[in-house]
Amino acid sequence: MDFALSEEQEMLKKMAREFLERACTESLVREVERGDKGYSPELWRKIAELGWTGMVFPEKYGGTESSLLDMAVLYEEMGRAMFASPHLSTVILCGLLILETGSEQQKAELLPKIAKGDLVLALALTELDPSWDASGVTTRATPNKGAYIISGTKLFVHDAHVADRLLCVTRTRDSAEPADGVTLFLVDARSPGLSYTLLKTMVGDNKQCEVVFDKVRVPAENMVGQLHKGWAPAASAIQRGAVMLCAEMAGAGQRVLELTLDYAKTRVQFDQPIGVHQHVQEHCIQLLASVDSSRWVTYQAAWKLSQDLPGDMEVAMAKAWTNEANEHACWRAHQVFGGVGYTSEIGVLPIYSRRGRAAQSYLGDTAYWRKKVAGGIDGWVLEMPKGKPMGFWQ
Amino acid sequence: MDFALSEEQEMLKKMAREFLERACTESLVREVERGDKGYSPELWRKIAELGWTGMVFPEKYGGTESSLLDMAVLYEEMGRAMFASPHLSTVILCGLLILETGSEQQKAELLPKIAKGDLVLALALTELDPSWDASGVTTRATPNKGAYIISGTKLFVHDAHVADRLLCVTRTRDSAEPADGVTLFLVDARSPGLSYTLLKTMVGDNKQCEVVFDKVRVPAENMVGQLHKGWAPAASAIQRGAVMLCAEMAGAGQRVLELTLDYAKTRVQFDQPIGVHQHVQEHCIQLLASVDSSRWVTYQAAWKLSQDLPGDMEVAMAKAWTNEANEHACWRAHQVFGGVGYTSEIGVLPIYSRRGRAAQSYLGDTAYWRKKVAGGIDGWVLEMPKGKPMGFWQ
Amino acid sequence: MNFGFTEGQEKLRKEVHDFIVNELPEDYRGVFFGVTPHNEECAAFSKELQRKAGEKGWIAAGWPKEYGGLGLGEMERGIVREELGRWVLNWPNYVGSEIAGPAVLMFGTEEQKKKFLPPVAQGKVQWDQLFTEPNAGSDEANIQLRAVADGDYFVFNGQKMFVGEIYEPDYLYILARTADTTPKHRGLTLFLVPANLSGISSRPLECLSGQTKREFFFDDVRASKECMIGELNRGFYNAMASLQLERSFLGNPASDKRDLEEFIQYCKETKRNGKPLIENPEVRDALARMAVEIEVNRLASWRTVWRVGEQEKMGPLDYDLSTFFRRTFTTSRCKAMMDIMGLHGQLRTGSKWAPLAGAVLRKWLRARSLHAGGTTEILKVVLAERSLSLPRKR
Amino acid sequence: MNFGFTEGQEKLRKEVHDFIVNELPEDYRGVFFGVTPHNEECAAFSKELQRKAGEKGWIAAGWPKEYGGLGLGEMERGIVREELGRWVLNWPNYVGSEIAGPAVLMFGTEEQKKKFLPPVAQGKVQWDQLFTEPNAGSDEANIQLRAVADGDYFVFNGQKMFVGEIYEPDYLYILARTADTTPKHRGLTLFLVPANLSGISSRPLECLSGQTKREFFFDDVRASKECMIGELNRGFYNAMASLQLERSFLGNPASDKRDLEEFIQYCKETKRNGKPLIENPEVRDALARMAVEIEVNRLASWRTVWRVGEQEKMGPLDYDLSTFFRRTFTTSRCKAMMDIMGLHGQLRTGSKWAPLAGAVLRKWLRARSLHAGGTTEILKVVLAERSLSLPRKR
Repeated sequence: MDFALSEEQEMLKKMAREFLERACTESLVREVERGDKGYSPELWRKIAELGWTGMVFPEKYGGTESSLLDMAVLYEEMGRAMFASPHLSTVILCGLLILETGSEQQKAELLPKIAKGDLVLALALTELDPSWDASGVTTRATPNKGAYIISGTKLFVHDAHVADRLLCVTRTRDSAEPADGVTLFLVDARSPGLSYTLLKTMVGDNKQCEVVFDKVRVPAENMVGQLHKGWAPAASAIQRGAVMLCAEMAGAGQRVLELTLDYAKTRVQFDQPIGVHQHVQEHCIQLLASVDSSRWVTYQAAWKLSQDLPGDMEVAMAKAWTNEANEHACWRAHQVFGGVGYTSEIGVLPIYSRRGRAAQSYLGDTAYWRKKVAGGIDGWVLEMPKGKPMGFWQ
Repeated sequence: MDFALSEEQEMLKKMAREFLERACTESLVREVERGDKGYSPELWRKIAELGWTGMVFPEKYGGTESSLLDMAVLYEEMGRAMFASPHLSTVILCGLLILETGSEQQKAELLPKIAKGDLVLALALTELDPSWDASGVTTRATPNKGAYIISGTKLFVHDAHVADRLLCVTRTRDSAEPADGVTLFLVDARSPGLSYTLLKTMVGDNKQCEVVFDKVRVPAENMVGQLHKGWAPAASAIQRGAVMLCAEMAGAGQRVLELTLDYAKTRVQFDQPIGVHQHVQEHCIQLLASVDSSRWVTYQAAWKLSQDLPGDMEVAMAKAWTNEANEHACWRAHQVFGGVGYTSEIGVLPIYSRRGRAAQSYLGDTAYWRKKVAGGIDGWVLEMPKGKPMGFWQ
Repeated sequence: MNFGFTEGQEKLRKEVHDFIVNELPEDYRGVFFGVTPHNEECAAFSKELQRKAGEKGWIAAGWPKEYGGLGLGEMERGIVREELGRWVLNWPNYVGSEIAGPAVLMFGTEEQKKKFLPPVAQGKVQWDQLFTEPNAGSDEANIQLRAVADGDYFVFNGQKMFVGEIYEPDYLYILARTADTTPKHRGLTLFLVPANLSGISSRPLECLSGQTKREFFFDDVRASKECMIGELNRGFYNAMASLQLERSFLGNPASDKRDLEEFIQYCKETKRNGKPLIENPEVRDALARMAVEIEVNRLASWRTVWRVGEQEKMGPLDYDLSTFFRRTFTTSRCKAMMDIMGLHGQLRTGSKWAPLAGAVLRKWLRARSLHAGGTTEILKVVLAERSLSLPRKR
Repeated sequence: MNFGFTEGQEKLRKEVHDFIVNELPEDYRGVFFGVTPHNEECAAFSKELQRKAGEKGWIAAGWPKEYGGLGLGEMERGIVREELGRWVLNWPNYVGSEIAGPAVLMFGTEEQKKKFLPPVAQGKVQWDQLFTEPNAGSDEANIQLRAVADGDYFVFNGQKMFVGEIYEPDYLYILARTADTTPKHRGLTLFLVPANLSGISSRPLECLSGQTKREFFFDDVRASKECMIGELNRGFYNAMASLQLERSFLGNPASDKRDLEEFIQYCKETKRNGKPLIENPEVRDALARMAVEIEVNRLASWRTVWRVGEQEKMGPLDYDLSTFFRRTFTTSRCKAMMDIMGLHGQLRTGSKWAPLAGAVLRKWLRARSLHAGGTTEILKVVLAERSLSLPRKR
């Protein structure tokens, strides 16, 4: 057990903190929120130069083989800085999926571009009745003369409107087991038959789209992984993405805690800082507890995935817990800030609040992951001692 | 809307308060807890003399036609005083059921005896897989030569060991609709084939039994109400009993609130009464809120039943809410009392705590009644306005 | 006790109900109860509705007839407010009828009453409340906006914040500093000044929920001495005395119920994982919990209204839990609704996929700050010290 | 970061695990972790187990070898405690190994260490802690039991309360008043006196959960001056310094997990309404929530243990959330388990129908008072003031 970051991770954290504090200012965050893209292409270019878009890939694809744990460190800082970008979509969700499942040709073509910041990808997964399980995939891909024809509607697709390609999760076969018959395709974002509508959500950045596939033709070689066997890699991608969202929420929570403590210590009412009151202290303690606990469940999950250890339970617990902790943390902060925290123009709490809620529902909400935890529990076996019975309980 | 008790109710309350403070002392309560009966026969005799065992019946059966609302006033005081007796079993559950459903002969024979305090009844309803719905009734009553033979096991039967007769809920027919085929019988408590085992529960009073019916023969004229149609009256009895339990919990909660406030004001630590601290004040406020709200939902339900108005939803809400409020109130009190409230010998909080938990699970726990509320919600219809559309939402 | 209403009360309820049902547009949803999107058409409609209600006398139904009211009692006023709430409605000039008007009624001169009150009662004017300042939030006595007597005038200088949503108020209800005193409460005075005086400027403050609050600036604003309401330097006490009733607001549980009804309709119509949400046991349990909480709050609110009406007999209001319940329940209810909506919950008004036109999202955002009338923490201090007589820290 | 254990640590864990599995009786459940029923056979068994563990050196594994320990580090000690906790086990002489022993180690003379520590480490003695008094609960400094120097002796007079469950302690670890000072903390001293001195008497105090605490009376008890631990009048500070580690107790999440495992087994084996409890979606959700909370607390506890081990590098412990989590989660978990058990929940040990031999009921009763080591309110003050540096009220 070691709860400290490695020296390299500390450096990465420090570098990311300094860079984002300088580059991702509150005014930029607000500008991105108001804009159409959901991110700043200039900043995207800069983080690519810093290596953030490729570091998680092997060297031959332009990366440095950073671990998911390293990425969690980075995502904590991005969450803290309210940094919005297609990094999750491009690198974590699609990039790592391609690395894991794609053909050598796909990897060689796409990963270096991602690493250089030249390619934006989006994962087209959820639909009108959104689900993070295979049963939710109804968008059809039908074989047709060496190609596949995709038809269906995807909803809540992050970054689709700025993506170069979509990684589309389709159904190619009906079967009793929903995971059987799911296939992944890389779709050129400018393919005929594809249309995008930006969704009006509570968050200005992290843009999401409705994407309609109307008989979109995709060459068969654009299939990622095997026919009908696409769900397992998609599920792995969801896991990795969920852990990164946890790290983002934990980093955001840490900043919210700092802001709240600062306000509690400096805001004077009734001639004293409001932090002297136990009611306010209670809010601060709950905030600390929420934020601190989120970090450890998150890091444990990231560590498990980094080590290739079985981590289904740890990931499920991390997202289930961090979702709730994030909601709780933001609510506690709002109680301390009162009207001041409610005003969008003063301070950043409202931004954390809205972004937090969006992150909670993305890649599995609490109910979803808690069901996974319950599924894990089903397999628990009760070990019993072996000594001779003594009849304590008669 | 009128939240005040009537003059008569105020008198009843005052009288009950004074009597119980005098007669139902803490030492008597502890004695009853240690004893086998679960109540004090002397005190039972006295409350019969005061009319409490019959007042809810019509005059011709020895009562004064008090309403269920009046009884709620009385139960609040009984809860406050930690008074334990077979009143709920005898008068509210069985007595009123017989009044509502019994033959004239049954009423004329039994109700005056109940009113005089000469007869104790117990409701044998729940079984090994306990349920407050008709589906839980599997104990069989089979017709046999002008009689019925009852076989089965009843669990958690309050006061069975001291009852003169049991009102047994049996199944006489299997049918798709579980409520169809339930029949009620009055069974002499000394019938051959009947056996009792006292259950070891956390409450010393309000004794509960396992009652085994091993081919117990009951004359057909002991049937209460109609063959196969016994569930509706049983369900009404559960409703009435549930509301009385709510009143008991509300009264107990009121006393717990008073004790806690008193302790918070007088217990000095760090040279100040502990009640100066907002952490302690929070506990007290939550206590007030729990107790006060319990009273009004309870009285509303009792009022509905008293007025013969449809009250399914109000009863369900009252028990669902009061169960949780009682648990919460006792827990808050324990937080204020600390170690002192944990010691069974010092003060009465532990007694309220244990009795409260037992009352919460009796006659329908929170999950059960919340399901009833959800059932009520299914019938809600959304009324829409009739003016001309204006398109505010485009 | 009586949990019903008199025939006259039911008649009044039906009148108000029918009026609203017929006036409100079919496509209405939660108009201008602080959750309306900004929309001039909507604002104009609500003013017109207020004027029509003014003709009926329902705006200030409790005021004496000579000032435009109907002289109705507390219960009847409660019924009017409840019927408004049933449609998530409120009069735009809530400040006039519920906050400042009562202060004029209690402390104004006869001339002031005759001048100011009838237009309010007739629904012809809009008032705004200007109490809060950057350094006077929960600590209202810390007000620094100055009013200095100068001949026949008062001269105002300073700033006010978090002022409600009225676009073009006619009068401003101001608490201003008129003397430097210890304690600070003793140097404040109430004013009602025309909003169009020279030197008054304002700017909008965007809020988390998309609502707009305003900031007001006073730069040598001269207002005639007649604008002073009540005695000089008694403003804090008079404001408190006249505000008491705002704390219990029957409209809230009624509008909460309406929200719940709409949400239940949504759950009946919406399928998730191929099954209507309403059939999901966890959703059912959550809905039942909400229904119970709303009923608890309804009773607490009516209890307060009733108790206020009994003040002559029973002395000043002992406690009011309705605000406490509203804040507690609203937070958990909004969160639970957001959880049930999942990914769709983040969609806001204007999106074709937004559940209930984004109304729940707006409520959830609003619930981040339930502070109108003082923070929850201050409310708890009042409950602890005044209602429960707990000691104060030395 | 590393969330695993070294090979050596895993080996130690297995040794402890195997020892316990082989020693514990088959029909064991939660022996003597404060939830054991009173039972001499059980007490004798636990003492014998302690002695055997003492032979292995695991009782005080962290102490230097010369005093009977193994000189193990924080992490290894944590592993031993976790393995104990996995079986809901604790050594009877917890006071000796975890509370008083460390004080002797830190502040005792060399003679005292040599005399007192080895028997503790070998599991041969039982110590009791006597700190709390009727007027010194959370306000520990308010202690009034006096120790007056008289030649080579101290003479003790006064009373102690809420002393643990050891029937025949060998030594008593006492905090006593040796001077009247302001602040009160400056006049207290630590002692370790033989329990068999003349003038010491005790009587049992029955507790809510059926546990027994004891009250001790000192009537002119004379103890040799060598019984003083540490400096005169420094007792309060020394006790605090040596207690720090009790706050983080790795046994708790491990034993919580064992409880949950047993409860899950119960849910798999028990049918309600004809269906196994484990198939009820609401039960599944509740179990998943518990599993997540226990994991959160496990990580918080390990984080504290790790952080204590890093003190040389990183300075004193910054915060510890494990106690906070334990108290928060235990209350809700026990309530949820009781809710799931329904009517059966009230059955206690000895009833054939009692789920898990009444273990959950005992836990729930115990959870009414989670106060060992100071109330939760005090804990929060410490977190607010020390960990978060929030200001103190003037």
